[in-house]
Amino acid sequence: MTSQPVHFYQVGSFAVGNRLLADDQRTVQSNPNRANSIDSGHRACQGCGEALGARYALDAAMRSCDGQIVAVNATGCLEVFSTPYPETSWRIPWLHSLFGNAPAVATGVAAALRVKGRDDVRVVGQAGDGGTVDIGFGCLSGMFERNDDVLFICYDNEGYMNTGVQRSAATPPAARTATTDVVGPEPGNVFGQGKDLPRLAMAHDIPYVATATVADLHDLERKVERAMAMRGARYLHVLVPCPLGWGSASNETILLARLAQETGLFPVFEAEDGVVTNATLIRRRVPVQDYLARQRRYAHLFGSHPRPDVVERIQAMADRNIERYGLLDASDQQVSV
Amino acid sequence: MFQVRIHGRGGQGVVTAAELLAVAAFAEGRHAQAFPSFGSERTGAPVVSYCRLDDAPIRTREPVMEPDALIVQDVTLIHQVDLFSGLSHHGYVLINTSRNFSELGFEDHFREFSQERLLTCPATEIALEHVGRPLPNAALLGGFAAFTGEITLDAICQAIVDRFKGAVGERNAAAAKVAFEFVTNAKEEFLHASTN
Amino acid sequence: MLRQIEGSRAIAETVALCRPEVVCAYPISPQTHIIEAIGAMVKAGTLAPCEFINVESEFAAMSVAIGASATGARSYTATASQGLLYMIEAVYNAAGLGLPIVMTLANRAIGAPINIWNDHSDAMAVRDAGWIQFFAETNQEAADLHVQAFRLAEELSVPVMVCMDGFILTHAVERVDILDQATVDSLLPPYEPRQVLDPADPVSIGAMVGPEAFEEVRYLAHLRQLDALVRIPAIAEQFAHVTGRASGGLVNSYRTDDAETVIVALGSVLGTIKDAVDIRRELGERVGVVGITCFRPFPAHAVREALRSASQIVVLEKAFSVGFGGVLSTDVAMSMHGEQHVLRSVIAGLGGRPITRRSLEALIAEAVRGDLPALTFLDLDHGAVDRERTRMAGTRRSGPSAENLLRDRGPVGAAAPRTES
Amino acid sequence: MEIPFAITLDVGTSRSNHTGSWRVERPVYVDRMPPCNDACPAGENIQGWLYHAESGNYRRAWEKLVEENPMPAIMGRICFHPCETACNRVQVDEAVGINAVERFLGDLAIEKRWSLPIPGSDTGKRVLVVGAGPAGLSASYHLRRLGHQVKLVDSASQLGGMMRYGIPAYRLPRAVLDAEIARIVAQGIEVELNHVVHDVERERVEGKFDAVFLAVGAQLGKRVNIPAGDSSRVIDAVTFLHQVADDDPPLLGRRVVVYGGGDTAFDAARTARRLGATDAVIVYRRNRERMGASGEELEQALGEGVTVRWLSTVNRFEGEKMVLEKMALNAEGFPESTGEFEELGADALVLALGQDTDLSLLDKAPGVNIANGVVSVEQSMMAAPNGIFAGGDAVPAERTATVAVGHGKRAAHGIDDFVMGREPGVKDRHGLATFDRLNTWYYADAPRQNRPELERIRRQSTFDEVIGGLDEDNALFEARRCLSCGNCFECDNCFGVCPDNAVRKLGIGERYEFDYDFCKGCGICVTECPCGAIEMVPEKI
Repeated sequence: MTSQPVHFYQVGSFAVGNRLLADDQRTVQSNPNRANSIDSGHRACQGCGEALGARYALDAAMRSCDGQIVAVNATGCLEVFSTPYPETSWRIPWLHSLFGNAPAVATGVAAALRVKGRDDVRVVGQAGDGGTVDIGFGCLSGMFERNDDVLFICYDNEGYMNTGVQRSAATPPAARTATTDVVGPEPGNVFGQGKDLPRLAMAHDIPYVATATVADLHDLERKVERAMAMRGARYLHVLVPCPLGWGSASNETILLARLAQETGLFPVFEAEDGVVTNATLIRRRVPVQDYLARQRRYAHLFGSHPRPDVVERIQAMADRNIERYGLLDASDQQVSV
Repeated sequence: MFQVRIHGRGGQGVVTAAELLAVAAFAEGRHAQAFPSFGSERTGAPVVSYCRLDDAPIRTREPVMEPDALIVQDVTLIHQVDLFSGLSHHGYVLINTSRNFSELGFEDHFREFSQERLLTCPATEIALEHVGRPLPNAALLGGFAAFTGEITLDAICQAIVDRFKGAVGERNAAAAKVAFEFVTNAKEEFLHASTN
Repeated sequence: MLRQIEGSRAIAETVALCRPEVVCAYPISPQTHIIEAIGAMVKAGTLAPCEFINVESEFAAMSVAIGASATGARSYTATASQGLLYMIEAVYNAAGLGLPIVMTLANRAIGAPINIWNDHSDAMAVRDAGWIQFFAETNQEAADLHVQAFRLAEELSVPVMVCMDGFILTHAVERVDILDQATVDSLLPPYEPRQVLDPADPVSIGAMVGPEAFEEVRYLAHLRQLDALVRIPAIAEQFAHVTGRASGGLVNSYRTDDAETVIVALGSVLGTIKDAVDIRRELGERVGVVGITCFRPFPAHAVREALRSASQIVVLEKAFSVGFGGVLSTDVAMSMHGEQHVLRSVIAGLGGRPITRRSLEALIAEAVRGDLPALTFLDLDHGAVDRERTRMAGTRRSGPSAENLLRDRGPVGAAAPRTES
Repeated sequence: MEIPFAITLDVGTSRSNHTGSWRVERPVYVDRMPPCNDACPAGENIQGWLYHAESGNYRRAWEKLVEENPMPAIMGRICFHPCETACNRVQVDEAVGINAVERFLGDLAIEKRWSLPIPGSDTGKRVLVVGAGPAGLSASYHLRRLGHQVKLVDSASQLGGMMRYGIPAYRLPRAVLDAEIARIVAQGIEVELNHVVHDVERERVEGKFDAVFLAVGAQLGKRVNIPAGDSSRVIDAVTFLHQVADDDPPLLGRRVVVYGGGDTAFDAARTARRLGATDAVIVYRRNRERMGASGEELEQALGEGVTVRWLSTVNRFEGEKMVLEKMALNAEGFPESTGEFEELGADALVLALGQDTDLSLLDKAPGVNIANGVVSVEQSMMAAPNGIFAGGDAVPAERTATVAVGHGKRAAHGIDDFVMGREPGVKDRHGLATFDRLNTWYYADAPRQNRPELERIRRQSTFDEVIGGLDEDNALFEARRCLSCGNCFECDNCFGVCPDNAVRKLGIGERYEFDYDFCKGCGICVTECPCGAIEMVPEKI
């Protein structure tokens, strides 16, 4: 083994911080003076992936534009748990209008800033998967199509968690929700439906589309930074596990996000001008059942009446993603660090 | 108040005709009100427009129910639309056609009407010759000026050239003038014939 | 400058004089000419700085306006009918957030059956949304109201809707005096927002407010609307002072001084009613007209004062609450509570049905005779209705009523209006 | 700005909502015993010194290292590194090369002439250390650090004990040995060589020592009764290696048989090769799996041309003929005779069958308990209540230099307590940082950097050092492979992954603290802590 250049430190590139890195190479989250765009005291559930994802993304955005940010928020968990009168958790200018219109409101904010010559102030729109792939999709597509100068972030927890865990177009097959009960020959959500929003976003040929998870902060922050370095419509789709809706342990939020990626079920990639430019390789591939079995929403696939056939279909989805995005490095299983 | 109703089809400039007439009247210091009654906004669909001319402010917003003058840009509408509804026996009727009333088979219907207020004018032919397109509205306005005396040819022509810049305006104004001459001649012929 | 101009064009030019910074547009008849004209001005650079945004729906249009307004930009949009309903969630939201957006509503019926022509169903559908709603009688007034609307909206942080009858006004070419820039500037100072999204002074706008404060929030909105009842006449007065022209205000009375029967209405139909009233006056009937310019907030006091001397009030409206009757009538009745009046509702002009002077004359005559029932539908074709009801009683699968009625009637188009016999 | 009532809110006001009340469990930071430290016989804080080496602060790393063990350059060569066997990283890829980094630091210290810490202020207490091997040197060093006066005596002519007389120079170059010993002696130790202690009690009393540490080692090679002809050359390995170390190697001939299976047997065989033996054959009665020496040593020996006869015993040695008996392992794994014999040509037989300790110097010492040829000691290494302590090969334990170093340290502290009249302190030992507590996802993939080996040809004829050192890049890389099992190394994960911002970062070296006003007790920080330094404990409700 020839010696390789030393550019990893103790825990390599994956932990939040690294005492051995120069300040400007550290994550935003490792900085004690980070913006904490969403502050303590919010009413998110224990182990909320969305609260975490929002802080990750917004703090990174804040750093990349020197704190000159306005955020627009769709209705949903994030909105409800962050701003119940008389308290708000936001430390940034923040506007909530409706469930389905956040992309358009963000367009309006961007237009107002442009007309006032405030090019230094950047606009971030954010919504859950319901507000993005379902009710907000019309406005989002319009915003994309006009290439408005908005970074739109979807915090995808794969369902309508705010209203009590109902199915959205981002709910994966076989998952139990309050509206996809575990009855009938195809228990849980059905196969073959739903929307792959990152690909729909790419179809608009917008400058930047990326996916990320709360399990890989470095990747997420890098993507936010990349997006913030561009103008026009940009889309970031962040997987944020929901302990409530997924029936998972509150401490496993990040673990599940990681497994979603490492199984291939949630491909992590980025695309510019409609073309995939980079996919994050799977480091330690795991079979989907390792991911599924940790979540009560899939409990019906295991237990006393196991459904290996369904697990196999889900595995096939993961395999398809792996093939589509080239998530395994064939020549070298090692990931560059 | 002098009320005009213009019938035609989408694409024939029916609405524009009413507007031009209103603008021309405004230029002459009169009050005017032009407005359309649309069907679906498609080429070929029947369209009606209205124009009221008055020396006092116009308050009413009802459609022109009892026109003092009727301009028919497309006589084939007779099969679809009650073209002559509300028209008094003293009303003006100006029809865009190269035929006359009897050739159109309208003689019986207008037997009780003031015959000197019934005229046809080959506006489409004039338009084709002077504008190059089958848009009869400008020519008919020229004819209307000569026919009713409610507006001057100059005002019509000015409204046309203001609305349509350059050669298009000039050509339409020319068509209006030709139609004005045509109608003036037709009126004289009628007078000549009736005095004989 | 006095011009013979299409109503939509007059609105577009007046709005441009108000220096809007963000204009969002989604086309719907009969609003299109307004936004087309503004779009052309922005593109040509004659209206600048201004962002003109072609959105993908009315919902987005109002949403863009919300975002822009919350960021401190003077924001404008226009819509009609289905478009207003499609954006209704955002319409409520704009008012709830206290954003001074100005919107032109080119009044149009609401389907089904789909109908592009004028009535007031759209405006009535959002009367409780928290917007100030003006109704213009003429294009002159419509244009003037837009200047006053921006002024009022920004003073009070309340959105304002200027309603003008679709086609009847928007597409009518008539005499309008378009103000000059200096005059508009003197009436409309730059927008100073009450709240704004600013990284230098961050706030969270749009909090979730529970039972502990929601009623207070709503009540405060109500108080702002009551403030508007004071500010609207004041602004109209200032407007008159600067321009020499009376426009806007709360209500307008016509020949009501000795009137026993007073007709109350909104919008452009007031002109036709006035013509009819003049004719009936010549026949010795003591009739008058009260036009309501400001429908929301409802100027109950002004209405009461205007109608005090009348013994019979006939509310003629282009909308109605199916299953009950007049919408405006209800408000007028509330305003007249405790007074001894005969109140009659007349529903007219739905879906663009022409309201003719002749029909109005007949209506007045009937009212003066005391023969008018509590609720009347002007020029309703009872025969057609009866035939359809017979059909429905006769066969279960009678088909769609609208199409049945059309078939009964034979071919129609934008033909000559029928003269009612 | 004057914001509208209720709908618009001032930023950050949610901090008045103390969500900590939701919690049923609370995270707490813990320190746990890393397996390397746990396994180190010398009690080194391996993780502690690796921590400094990771940032390239080798001086600080070395200083941290020599707090426990003053001979890193030596240990970095001869230690059989149980730390690496215990290392959790084995379960990720390969163990961290602790031994190699230790050597790198030790060599660097010699090169840079770094000094050991200044001895403690004088307590006026005197301690006699008998035996200058790893245990005696270690004890002397620690006693000096504790401020005691030390007299170190040894029967040999040079310091080092078995490190000098038992371990061949190709494994431990003498320059390295001398340098590290000299550095210890320079701490102010009175040395007396060629001094044989016959009666320790007498020397203690006469020398007015407050305590004595016996570290006499196991210098006597064990002998077994093998029929041998008069002309047959038979020598025990201890003597053989000692003579080689004294530069006076015995003549063994071309064909040397070494009997035994421990490290010493291999040392002897490999030494014989270097002295010119063409055949160096190890005869061992068990098989490879049951061999005492390390696999590493076997591989190196085989690489140098040493051969091994497994499952064989020396039956007799007559002239140039050696008769071996084949053995078989029984069900319990013990070798049993098979009655099958074979012959082997041999010029000499070296016996490497273990060593005994000469404890005659304790004959007159009161209160000392000797069993099975070694001195019984307490936890503090005390052998007798009058202040006699013992350690190294002379007490019951594994006989390695590293163990001896550990004994020396422990005895020094025991002696310190004794001479200062303190009750021996009881040290709390943290729970072990086991692999299952780690979240290894956060550690970058990083293959182990191995040390270079000397070319084979030079290994067969010279006593040049076989195993080279790591260069700085590799040593740094290797240090950074440490997972810091069980102890916070300030990776900021807890600070970053908390959805409630309920972790406060206290600054470099100060670690973190939980803000229990807001911590909802989700436990993500515990799951995502790479090194397992947080755990959840139930709230008292």
